[in-house]
Formats: sequence, structure tokens, C-alpha cells
Amino acid sequence: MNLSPLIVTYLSLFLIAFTIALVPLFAKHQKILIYVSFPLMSIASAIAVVAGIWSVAIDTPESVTLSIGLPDLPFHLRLDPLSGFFLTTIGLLSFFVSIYSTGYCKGYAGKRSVTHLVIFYSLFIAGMFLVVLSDDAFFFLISWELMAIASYFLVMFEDELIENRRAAFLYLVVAHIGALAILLSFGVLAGATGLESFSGYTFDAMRQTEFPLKWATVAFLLAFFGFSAKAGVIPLHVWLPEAHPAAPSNVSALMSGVMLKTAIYGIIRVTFDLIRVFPLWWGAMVLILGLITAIMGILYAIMQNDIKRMLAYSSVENIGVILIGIGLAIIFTSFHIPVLAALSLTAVFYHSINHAMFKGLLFMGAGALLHATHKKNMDEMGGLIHYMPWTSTLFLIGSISISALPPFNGFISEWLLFQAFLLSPSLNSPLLNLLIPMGAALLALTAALVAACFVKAFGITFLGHWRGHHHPPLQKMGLEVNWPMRIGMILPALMCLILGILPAMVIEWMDKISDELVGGKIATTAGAFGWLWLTPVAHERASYSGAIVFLWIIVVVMLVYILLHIRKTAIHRVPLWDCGFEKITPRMQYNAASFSMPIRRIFGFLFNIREQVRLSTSTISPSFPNRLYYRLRIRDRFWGWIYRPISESSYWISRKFGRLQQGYIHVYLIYSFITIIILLIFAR
Amino acid sequence: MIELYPFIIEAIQIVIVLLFAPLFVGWVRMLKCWFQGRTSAGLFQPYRGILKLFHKDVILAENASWLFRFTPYLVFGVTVLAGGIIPIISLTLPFATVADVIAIVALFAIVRFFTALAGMDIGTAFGGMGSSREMMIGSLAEPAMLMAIFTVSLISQTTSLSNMADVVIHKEFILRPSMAFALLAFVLISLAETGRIPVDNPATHLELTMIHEAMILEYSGRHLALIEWAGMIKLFLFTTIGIASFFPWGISTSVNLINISAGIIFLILKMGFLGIGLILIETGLAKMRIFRVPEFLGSAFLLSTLGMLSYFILE
Amino acid sequence: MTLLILLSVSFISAVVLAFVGDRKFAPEINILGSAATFAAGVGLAIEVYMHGPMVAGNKFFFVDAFNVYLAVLTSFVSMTTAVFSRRYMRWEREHGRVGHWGMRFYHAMFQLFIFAMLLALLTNNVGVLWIAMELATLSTVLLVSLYRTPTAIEAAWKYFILCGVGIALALFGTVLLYFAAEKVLGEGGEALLWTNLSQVSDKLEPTVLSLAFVFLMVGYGTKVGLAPLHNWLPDAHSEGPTPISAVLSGLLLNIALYALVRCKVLVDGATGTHQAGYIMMGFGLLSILVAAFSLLRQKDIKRMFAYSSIEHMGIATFAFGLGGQIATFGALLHMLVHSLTKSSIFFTAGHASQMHRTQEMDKIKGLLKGNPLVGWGLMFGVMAIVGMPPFGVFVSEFLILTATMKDAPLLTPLLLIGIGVAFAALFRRVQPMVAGLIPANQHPLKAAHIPVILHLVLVLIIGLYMPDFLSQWFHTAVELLK
Amino acid sequence: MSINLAAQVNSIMAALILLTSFGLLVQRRMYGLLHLFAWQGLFLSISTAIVGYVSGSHHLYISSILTLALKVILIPYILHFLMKQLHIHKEVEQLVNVPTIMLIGIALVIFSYYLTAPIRELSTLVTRSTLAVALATVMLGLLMMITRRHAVTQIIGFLALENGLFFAATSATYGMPLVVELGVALDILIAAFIFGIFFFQIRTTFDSLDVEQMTKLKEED
Repeated sequence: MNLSPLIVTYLSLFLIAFTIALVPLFAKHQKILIYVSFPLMSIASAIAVVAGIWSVAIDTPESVTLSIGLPDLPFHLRLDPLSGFFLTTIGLLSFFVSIYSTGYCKGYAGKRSVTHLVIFYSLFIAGMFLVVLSDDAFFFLISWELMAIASYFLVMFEDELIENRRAAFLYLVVAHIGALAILLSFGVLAGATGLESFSGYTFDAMRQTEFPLKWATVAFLLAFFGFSAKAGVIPLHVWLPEAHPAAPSNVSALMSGVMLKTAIYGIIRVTFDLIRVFPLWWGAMVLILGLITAIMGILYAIMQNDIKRMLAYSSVENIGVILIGIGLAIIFTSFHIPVLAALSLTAVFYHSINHAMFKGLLFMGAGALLHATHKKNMDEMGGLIHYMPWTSTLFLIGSISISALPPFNGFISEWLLFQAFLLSPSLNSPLLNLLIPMGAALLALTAALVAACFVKAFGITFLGHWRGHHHPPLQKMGLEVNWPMRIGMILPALMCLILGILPAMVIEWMDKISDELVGGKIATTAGAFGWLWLTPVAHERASYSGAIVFLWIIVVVMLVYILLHIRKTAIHRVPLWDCGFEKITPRMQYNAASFSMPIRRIFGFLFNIREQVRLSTSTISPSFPNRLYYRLRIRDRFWGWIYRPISESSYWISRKFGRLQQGYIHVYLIYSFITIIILLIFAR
Repeated sequence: MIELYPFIIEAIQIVIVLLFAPLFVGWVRMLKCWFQGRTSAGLFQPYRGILKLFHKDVILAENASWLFRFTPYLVFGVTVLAGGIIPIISLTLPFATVADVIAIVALFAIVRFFTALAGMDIGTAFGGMGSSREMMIGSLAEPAMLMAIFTVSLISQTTSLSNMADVVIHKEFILRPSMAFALLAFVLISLAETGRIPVDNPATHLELTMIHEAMILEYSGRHLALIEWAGMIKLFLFTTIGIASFFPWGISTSVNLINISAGIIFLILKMGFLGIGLILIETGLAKMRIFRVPEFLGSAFLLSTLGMLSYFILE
Repeated sequence: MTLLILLSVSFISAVVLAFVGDRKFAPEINILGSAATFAAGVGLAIEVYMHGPMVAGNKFFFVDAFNVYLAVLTSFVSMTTAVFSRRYMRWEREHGRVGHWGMRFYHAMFQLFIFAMLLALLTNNVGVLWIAMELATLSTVLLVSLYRTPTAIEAAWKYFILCGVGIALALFGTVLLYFAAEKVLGEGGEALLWTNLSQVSDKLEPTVLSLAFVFLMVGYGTKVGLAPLHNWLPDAHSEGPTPISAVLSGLLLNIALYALVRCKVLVDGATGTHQAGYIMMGFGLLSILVAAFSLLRQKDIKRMFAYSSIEHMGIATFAFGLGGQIATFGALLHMLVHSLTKSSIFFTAGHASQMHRTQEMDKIKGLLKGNPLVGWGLMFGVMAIVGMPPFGVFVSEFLILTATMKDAPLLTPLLLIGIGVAFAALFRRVQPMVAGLIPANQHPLKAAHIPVILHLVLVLIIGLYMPDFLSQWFHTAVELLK
Repeated sequence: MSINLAAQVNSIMAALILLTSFGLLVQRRMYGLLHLFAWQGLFLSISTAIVGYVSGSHHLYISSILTLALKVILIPYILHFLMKQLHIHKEVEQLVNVPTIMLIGIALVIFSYYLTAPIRELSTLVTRSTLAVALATVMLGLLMMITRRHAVTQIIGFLALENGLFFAATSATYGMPLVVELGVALDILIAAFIFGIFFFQIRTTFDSLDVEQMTKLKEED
């Protein structure tokens, strides 16, 4: 048997199955369970990465039909570059996270059973792998829901907390409704193939069918709705900031980092591979939704004080950025500009893998904080840079990357996206000519707000003084997390850097995907000046070299440092300047709420904010209040706009239906009576 | 064989950036004194200030972390890098391809990011306040800045500053409404980004009005020197970005030594005039309340977006 | 021969249990009888599978792919329910909820009920089908009031009256059917046999048949639990002993639907229009919506799952009404997986309410920790029933929904609303029951684990790997129902 | 007896059955109900016998005898016995708005006639016109169940409804196959025992046979 990417993938899947099978053996020995299963999972993920990279590189789709499934619809698997790319992304992060989990889950040992965690964690990763591999509607949905169920149980892992349960419930409901929409979308597509037999459900049959525009639109809208529900596109996002923080941090990392990407995969697969019709307004719609998602996501993120919630909202923002790219790709394809479409898609892919890396890293960092301090609220932390040097540095790298600062990776994808905006010529559509500048503007605004958000996150959490009640909380250096967790974070941090300084190579690797989907390539130009330079379209138009920026910064910093240290000047450590007060306390620091206050003021109209200030004055000197209460509550407006009405109207209908059954048998008999009379009239 | 000549020009430009930046600040301060009827400290006072700071010992707060000490170096390094990319005296810089204008904006974002973090590191109320305000201003100014430059780059169909300048130099001069909008926006943003009146006042340490100064309040000695110097370079660079995007005429388009020298002279002249313009604005306006700043920046953002829109609609 | 064994075993067991039903070994007899029935059912199925449909007993019985699969399903679920009821009823008896007579009655009626259902399935005679259906109702009516509580009696009375009226209307429909068939097939017994009717269905008088269908629809529809004729169902399910709820929900509804579908095929053949299908779709859709929204306000665990049964019967009815290869396949599959899943849910729900001494869901908590089997069983059962893959219900819902999207796309939003609301409503209630810490009012319990696990594993297997013979079966049945 | 005459007699029987149905609908006294019901059974039995005679299908005689035994003798006796046991034979049931009920009843008869009109055209049997009456009886039985609140009267309504069915089976089609009729009779017998048990259960639990009390199980809150 010749070794091929698909066979390597099998290996990975078998290893996962093996891991799950091992769990019962070690259920009694929780520590061993952790030490066995998570390393196995990381190996399995690493194997998947190999398969993914390989399959993208060789660019020959492989497919296989399993002998299980429905009678005439066995499971179809297919590994093409698109799946390969997402397999790589998912595999990479789960590789890192599995290493991290080995250390992280040790914290649970002795406190609660991790058996479920291990099983569902493995199933979750397997589900994500299978989603990108599946090649028929039925198997896709099975994998999709496997992923959803597994993550649902993971969110509910600490099920004694009512808010976790609520979050998990909300998550599952939204996910399931989304899945139903996807199902219907596949129903439309399969229906268009004729659906003479079950084989109409395969993606292959759909690929070979030309869809009439009307049905293509229905299918696209349904699929987009379904996948958006998973991806957390505003206004379908509300579950996300609830569910992602509720899960254990390693799971949050996976959920935010890669599970959302499966939805992106779904959108791309359905739009560019299955439907292959590109009306302009689809692109415009996706673009607009992406913009709204990005800007609202990051604004909500800035408002959060819970670090994991903040990260979750930031994921919403990143999904928005990715959607912007997809929207542009659709627009350009509908105008038959394959090169620009390829550029946008490349940005999409790049941002997908980037976001997987830095969001994974950041969630792992948040997990490390939780692990060490048992706190999620930024306002109770501070000064941790002294106690957790590793975590803080790695979190800083994550923050820089996500803020799209060179030379790290976040910048590359955002840069590509800006290029796509700027290269778009005057298109023959007034709407787009308005939309594209507005889009660029909002994207720029988003990028800037992200930086503000992560300055806040890092600054409040790691810098300054400890804000908690007991000060100083902890002996120095006693908090740093263990080595598996550190390695689990170091690796994605390295990936952030590598992706940031070697973009041309990465783009060359993944260029086949966009070629296959939209028939355009950028790698020949993108890498035209060697691996050092990224020139997406032409050298004259734009170029960037992450490596040189990186080297330059290092060289100059070193140079200046050395120059300034030739002549020794002393450093005097002194107490803080206290402006003449008696004593400066940690409570005088800016905290999370006050940091975001200016931005809250500016964009306040977008939120449902309730601010309460109450002074309690003593009777002796009324002009000097002895206490001041401040209360701030920020709510997602979409709750009130969409979710509450839906739930309230459901209960309203439910009450009305309840009236049907009022206990009187006579009334029930009347129903029968009326039913039969109506039907008789109808039948006559 | 890589040509050595452009690298020499690159080196010259970096030296010019390093040396001219304090000079420009000195010039502005001098002008300001004259306008306000005071005696100025002289054109070279900024050099003296920086040198003095370099010779002083560093006083560091007890709880300052490595980040606090690392920031000045990084800020300085990044700023100088930006100085090597922007076409100031010549368009044929080897470094010009390292980063385009988006990357330059991102480089300034790095500076802001780390300065803000450093401001929060010590844990004083001032530092946090400065950082918070700085990020607020930055989050509005940065997109506006990008938009303003995007407008120019849409016209020239490139985002590389050198090529943008090249196109503007060689194309026939047309009065474009989009350019006018962009220029106006750019001026507003530059004032905000470089911490000038009416957004920030670089000359005072009045507690509640500080933004940039609040963040670097705890710095001393060489750290402060680096940050101050980097700040001066930043002012200088913003001016040169403006020149390169809107008035590039005079910048050398070849590696010819005469052209380069002409470029330097043009630069000095332009800077001189821009300094006067800056002072006119600064003395004509008063410092705004902090929550008026969003309106100010918002209008800049609006203007720059209008510029881009008018490119798509009118041109 | 196997057919005779199949029917007689349950009848004989019923008679025997009527005398010894309160003894210690009675549950074992009950299990043994059901197991023998199941074995006979499997034997019959193999016969049919090998030799095709058959007619036996002087044309009195008729077995084809459609009813033999339901017969196997019926005997299987009744067997597992018998296993479940051993522990369940022992507990009930130990806690004084039923006495000697009650036990006797319970066991005898349980077997009689199975007999009635099997007779209804296997008979060739439309009239006998009706009789068997009535017998099935009558044998369970008093089981519903077994506990003699006021609500139990109320439920049983409603069940008795509503189903009695319903089934009477079905008889009227049968008479009309006979009226039409008589002209083609001549007087006498021949005119009521499926085998004959289905051959001449295109010759039957369409106006009479469409009238007949109305009566049959309302009549058997009452038994299927279709809205707005469903009102007896939640009451009867919540008040009777849990094993009875399980078989009522899992089996009786199926049988009634079976009768309905058989009639629909005849009517379709006669009228040549899709009118019967539309009526079924309408009932199905209405049931889905009514049940889904009613689910939102449930407080009683068994009552809630009774509504879920209405919803699923609605789905199956809708799919049968929709017709077409894929939808019919889906509907057949749905009947199978629904009865397996729902009975296992009732098993766990019954144990859960025994553990907490109440059927009120607000007081049931911490099942996962308290009794992992019951907790996980309930959790996975509910996951399966709401249509989460990889369980079998998902497969059928997948087929039905996609087929609907193809043939009647405008109805899918309604279906979607129904399924979505039902999903949310069920999960909202089940999650707090299984999650969390063990409450003070929870008592340990020895649960009957085999039936639960067996059912869920079967549903899982069907979802992932449907055996060939099963799909062939369904395909043959689909052909029959065309 | 000629076929024509038989048909005429049968029509009269049908009319009487319909009349008794109306009588059942408005009769307040328990005993009166019981008697009316027995009368209805008797008419049904006679009608069945006549149809049997006309059609020459002899199993209808068995049906006729069965009806006589069950509907005229056994079930009324059981009901009588139960009423005595439960001390309800003297009870008088409150009826609301008799005229309206009557009007609805008449409307139902017209409706039944309207419905069965096309079928009547098809039928070649002499008894064809009785189908409308049978349907009307069924409907009136249902109406009676809807309007009455006493358990016993509900059951009588139910049995009247079954009478209608039976009448349909015999008169519209010259009888169902014997096995079916036997089975139906058996079911009715079992049902009679079951409602007997129920009356006791309801009585002991609720102290009265008024079904209005049984409204605990409902969705409204």
C-alpha cells in the first residue's frame, strides 16, 4: 500500500480511536489517564498536520468510500487541498493544546473526574477532523454534530455552575438550529441533483450539478445562516461569549481557535466548491455582515472585564475579518477577477491559521492565569508579569500577533486584506463602490481597536500591581505554570512568529487551494522576489518583508542597548512616586472598566449600558463622601433585539397552545367533532 | 552583485532622520517662542536635552518589569526603521520595499502599543490614564490615517510610499477632490498622532491634560532620552510622510548625488515651512477637552473616508 | 406456523399470568413469554425475508415487509420492556403503589396488549385490524388507572372515551371502505382483505374512499396522537406505570400509524390524487407544532416525553403524507428509531422519577452523578430523540427534511420551527435533571440497565451503519407503499 | 314480505332510530335514557333482521340476535345494575340550552344527508338511503357525548354512537363479515365491563360521576 496523505490521516484517526478505547482502562487512575491520553492525542494531531501539509503540497484530491453509513450512502471521505489546509490548522492547534492539556488537566486531578473530559476532548478533535474530511452531506452533518455534542459536554464540564449549564444549553440550541439550516441547505442541493437515490447526497453529485440561481440562493442563505451560527457571526453570536469561557481553557482554545474555522471551511466549501454560482449581492451581504461582526465584536471585547469573555468576543471579531475576505472573494469572482479573488481567499486562509495560533495561545494563556490564580476577572489580577514571566511573555506575543503588529503573523493577513481592498478597481456597481471604501475604513478601525483591547488585556492583567484583596497574593515565582503548559504555549508563539516572517513560503504552499476554488493564483507573484519578500500582486504595488522588519528591530535594539551600556550608568530602584500622598495603593490604578471608559463613551450608543454612581456621605462632612459605589453593567443589545423576542414569542405561542388542552373532555370531543366535520367538507 | 550605492543613500537618510528630527523640534519650539513673544532656547536645545538625559542615571520604580525597560529600545528601533523606509531624500531606497505604507502605520502602532503598556507597568493612576487615552486616540487616528493614505494609494495604485511618491511626481498634476480631503484629514491626524495641540500638549505636565507625557512619566535617564528622541523622530516622520504623499516634488528619483543633495535642500525648505504651518495651527487653537478629541478625530476619519469615497464616485 | 406461535405465545402468557401474575416468578414468565414472541417474530421475519410476502391461515393473516418489521419491533420492544418492568414493578410493589391484584392485572394485560398489537399488525382483514386496535385500547385503559389516583383515573377515562370515540369513527370508515369494496369484490369476507383490496384499489369508488379516509384518519389519527386529537395522550402517558407508557409511546402509536398508512395507500390508489397525503401532511405538521410548543411548558417528566411522541408521530405522519421514495424510507425508519429511543427514554425517566419519588422535573437533579446509567441514558436518549447524530433519529429526520426541501420547500420553515423548538424545550428541561450535584431527595436505585443500553446501542448502530437486510426491508416496504 | 315492503319497514326503523337518537340527546332522566337506548337497540336489531331477510345473507340474523342480546338486554341490564349500585338511577342531569342542541342535531342530520348523497347514487342496495341516518346517528351520539357531563350518559352516548355504526354496517352494506361483527360485539362487551369498573373507580375517587370534576390534567396554568 502506497503511503498517501489520506492514509496518514487514517493513522491519526485510528490513534484517536485508540486513545478513546484506552480511557476505560485508566478511568480509575486519573493521573495516568492524563499522562497517557493527552500525549497520544498530540501525536495523533501531529500526524494529522503531516497529512494536511502533505495533501496541500501534492494537490491531488484523494477520496475514499467507507463501508458504513446509510445503505446506499456510505460515508465518503475526501482529502483535497482545502480540507488539507483546514486539517493542518486544526491539527496544529490541537497538537499544541494537547501538550498544554497534559499540564492543565493535572489541576483537576483529585478534584473531579477527567474521564469525560478526555473522552469528549478526543471526540471533539476527531469530529473537527472528520468535518473537513467528509464528502457527503450526511457524513458531514454527523461529524458536524459530533463536534457540537462533544464540545457541548466539554462546555458543561463543570456542570455544578448554573451559568455553565446555561451557556452549554444556549450553545447547543444555536448549534443545532444552525445544523438544521445546513441540513436544509444540503437538502436543496441534493434536491437539485434529482435525488433519485441516496447518492444525490454526495458532494460529488453536487459538484457535477449546475444549480439554478433561485435554489442556489436558498441553499447559500441556509448554509450561510447555519455556518454563521457556529462561527458566531453577529447577530448569531450571543452563545459564543457564554460558551467559550465556560469550557475548560484548553477546550476554549480549541473552540475559539479551530472550531469556528470549521464553519469558515463550511462556508467556503459550500460556496466555492459545491454551489459555484456567485451573485454579487451574496458577496456584498457577506462583506457587510463581516464588517458588522468585526467592529461589533471588538467593541464588545473591549468592554469585557472577564478575560475569557473578552477573548471570546475577540474571536467574533476575527471571524468578521475572515468573512470580509470571503465576501471580497465572492465579489471579485462575480466580476471575474480571479487574481483578486485568490488574494482575498489567501487572506482568509492566512487569517484562519493565524487566528488559530494566536487565539489558541491567548486562551491557553488565560487558562494559565486561571490555573495559577483561579480568577477570570482582569480587575482582580495585575502585576503578574513578575510572577509568571513565561506566561506573560507568551501572552504578550499573542497580544501583539492578534493586534496585527509586525513582524508577527496577524499583520500579514490583515495586510493582504487591505491589499485586496485597495486593488479593487472601480467596479461596475455603485453599491460596491460605496462599500469597498467603507469596508476598508471599518477594517482599519477594527484593527486599531484590537490593539486597544489587547493593551487593556495585557496591561491590566500582567502589569501594575496585584488588584486582588490579599496583597501581595503570592510568593514570587511560585505561580508559573508547569512545563507542558509552557511548551504548549511556546509552540504556537513560535508559529506566530514563523507565519509572520515567512509569509511567502506559506502562501506558496497554500496557493493551490484558491487556484482550485476560484481559478486564480498569487504565489508566482507573491514569492517572485524569494522567500524574504511578500509581493502579492506586483512588486511595484506593494511589498513587505517580515523577516527584515524582525531582524532590523532586533539589530537596532541590540545596537542601541550595547551603545548605551558601554558607559555604565547606574540604575536606582526607588519606591513609586506617590504625588505627595501618604501611600499609593493598588486600588488607585486604572482598572479594566476605567481603561475602556473613553472608548465606551465614544461607542456607547451601540451597547446597552447601565452605569450607577452612588455617593454615601457621612453626616459630619457632607462635602466629603466617605464611600463611592460604582456599578457598571454592559449588555449585548442583540439579546434584547433578537433573542428575547424569540424566546418570549415562543412562550407566548406555547401559552396559546396550552389553551388547547384545558382538561375538559367535552372540549376534546368537540375537537374531534369539528375536525371530522371540516375534513368531511374538505373531502366532499 | 548588489549595488552598494543605494545602501549608502539609505545610511545617509537614516542619519538625516536621526539628526534632523531634534532640529525640526528645535525649529518648531523656536518659532513658537517667537510667535508668543518669548526668547527661545535656540535651535539646538533638543540635542542638549537628549545628551543630558543620556548622561544621567536611571531611576526606576521598584516594580518596573523588563517590559518597562525594554520599551524605550523597541520604540526607538521601530521608529528608526520607519525612518529608513519613508522616502525622505530619495525614492530609490533599498529598504523601501521592506514595508509599505500600511506596514509603516503598523510600525507606529507598535510604538503606541508598547508605550501604552509601559505606561501601565508601574501601576500609577497617571500611567493607566495616559495609556487609556492614548489607545482611544490611537484607535481613531490610526484608521483615519490609513484611510487618508489609502486615498493617495488608490490614485497611484500602489501602497509603497516610494512608488506613491514616484507616481505623484511623474503624473500630470490634477486637482483631485479626494486628495484634498485626504490632505485635510492627514493634517488633523498628524496633530493627534504626534501629540500636538489641540489634542495633546507636549509642553506641559498638567496632570489631567496629559496623554503622551502621562505614559512616560516614570521614565528617566537614557530611557527617557530614547523615548523623547523617538518622539521627535516620529514628528519628523509624520511630516515626511505627508510630504511624500502629497508634495513629493523635489525628492530625488535617482541615485544621482546632485539629486540627493537637491533632495536634502528641498527637504529642509519644506520642513521649515511646515514648521511654520504647525506653529500657526498650534497657536491658533487651544487644547481640547479630552472628550472633544473623539469628535476631532471622528471628523478626520470622516474626511478621509469621504476622500476615498470621492475617489470611487467622482474620479 | 411461526405466525401462530407468534400470536399464541402472548395470548397464552396473558391467560397464564392472569392467574399467577402476582407470584414472585411472574416477571420471569412475562419476560420469557415476550422473549418467545420476539424469537417467533424474528423467525417470521427471516421467513419473509427469504421467501417474500406471505398469506396464511386461510388468507386471514398477511405478512409483508411493512408489517413484519413492525412485528419484530413490537415484539422486541415488548421484550425489553418486560425486562425493564421486572425491576421497575418490583420497586413499585415494594413501595406499595400496586397490590396483588394490580400485579396480576398488570402482567396479564401487558401480554394481552402485545397480542392485540401483533394481531393488528398481522391480520389481513381490515375489520379484524379494527377489532385488534380496540382490544389494544381496552387492555391498556385499566393499566393507565392502575395506581387509582384521581389523576390516573381521569387520564384513563379520557383515554377510554376519546380513543373509544376515535376508534368508533374508524369503524365507520371501515364500513365505508367495505361498502366500496363490496361492489368490486363481492360480498363476504373477501372484500375486507388487504391483499384483495390493494389489487383492486384503482377500481374502488373514489368519493366513497375519500369519505372513508376522513373517518379512518380521524379515528386512527386519534390513536396516533395527532393534533388536535391528541389530548388523551399526554395524560395517559404520564399517569400510567412507566412500562406501559413506554409501550404505548413506542408501539401502540406505531400500530395506529401503520393502519393509517395502509388505508392511505388504498385511498391513493382509488382517488388517484394526493388528497390523503395532504391531509396527513396537515395533521403531521400541526402535531409537530402543537407538540413542540407544548413541550416548552412541561413540568412532568413523562408528560413531556409524551408530547415528544406526538411530535415524532407528527413527523412520521408528515413524511408518509409527503410520499416519495426518500420520505417514505425516512418515515419507516423514523417509526423504528423513535420507538426504540422513546421507550429507552421512558425507562430512564421512570427510574429517575422513582429515585426522586416524583415526576416533577424541578425536583429531579444530579442524575449523572447519582446514577450514571440513568443519567447518561436519559441524556443520550434525549440527544437521540431530538435528532442529534449519530443516532438513528437523525438519519430519518435527515431524509425527511431533505425530501421535504425538495418536494415541499415552503413547509420546511414550519418543520424547522417545530424541531428547533422541541429541541430547545427538551434540552432546557433535561439538562438540569442530569447535571449538577446530587440533591437531598435522591435515593439510590438499582436500575434495569440492559434495556436502556440495548436500545440506545441499536439506535446508534442504525445511525452509523444500517444493516443491509434492514435497508432492503425498508426499500421493499417503500415499494409497497408507493 | 316483498323487498319493497321490507325496504319501507327498514326505512321506518331508520326513522325510529333517528328519533331515539334525538330522544337520547335531550332526555334528562337516567332511566329514561336507559329505556330509550334499549329501544334504539331493539329497532336496530329488527332492522338488521329485515336486511338479513332481504339480502338473504343469513349471518345477519346472528348479528340481529347478538344486537338484541347485547344492546337490548345485557348492556341495559348492566347499566341498570350499576345505577342501582351507585345510587344514581333517580338522578336528573342538567342540560343547557336544549333548543340549540336540537338545532345542531338537525343541522347534523342535514349535513349527513348532504354528505351521503353522492354515495347513495352509487349504491344498488334497497337500504341505501339509510346510510345518512346511520351517519347522523353517529354524529348525534358524538354530540350527546359532548353535551353531557355525567359519566353514565357519556357512555350511553358512546353506545348510541356504536349503534349508528352498526346500523351503517348492516343497512349500507348488508352486514360486515361475521368474524368482524363478532369481534366488534366482543369489544363492546369488554368495553361494557371496563366502563362498569370505571364507574366504581370514579365514584369512589371523586364521590360523583360528574366528569366535569376530572379536569386536573391540563396545560393551562
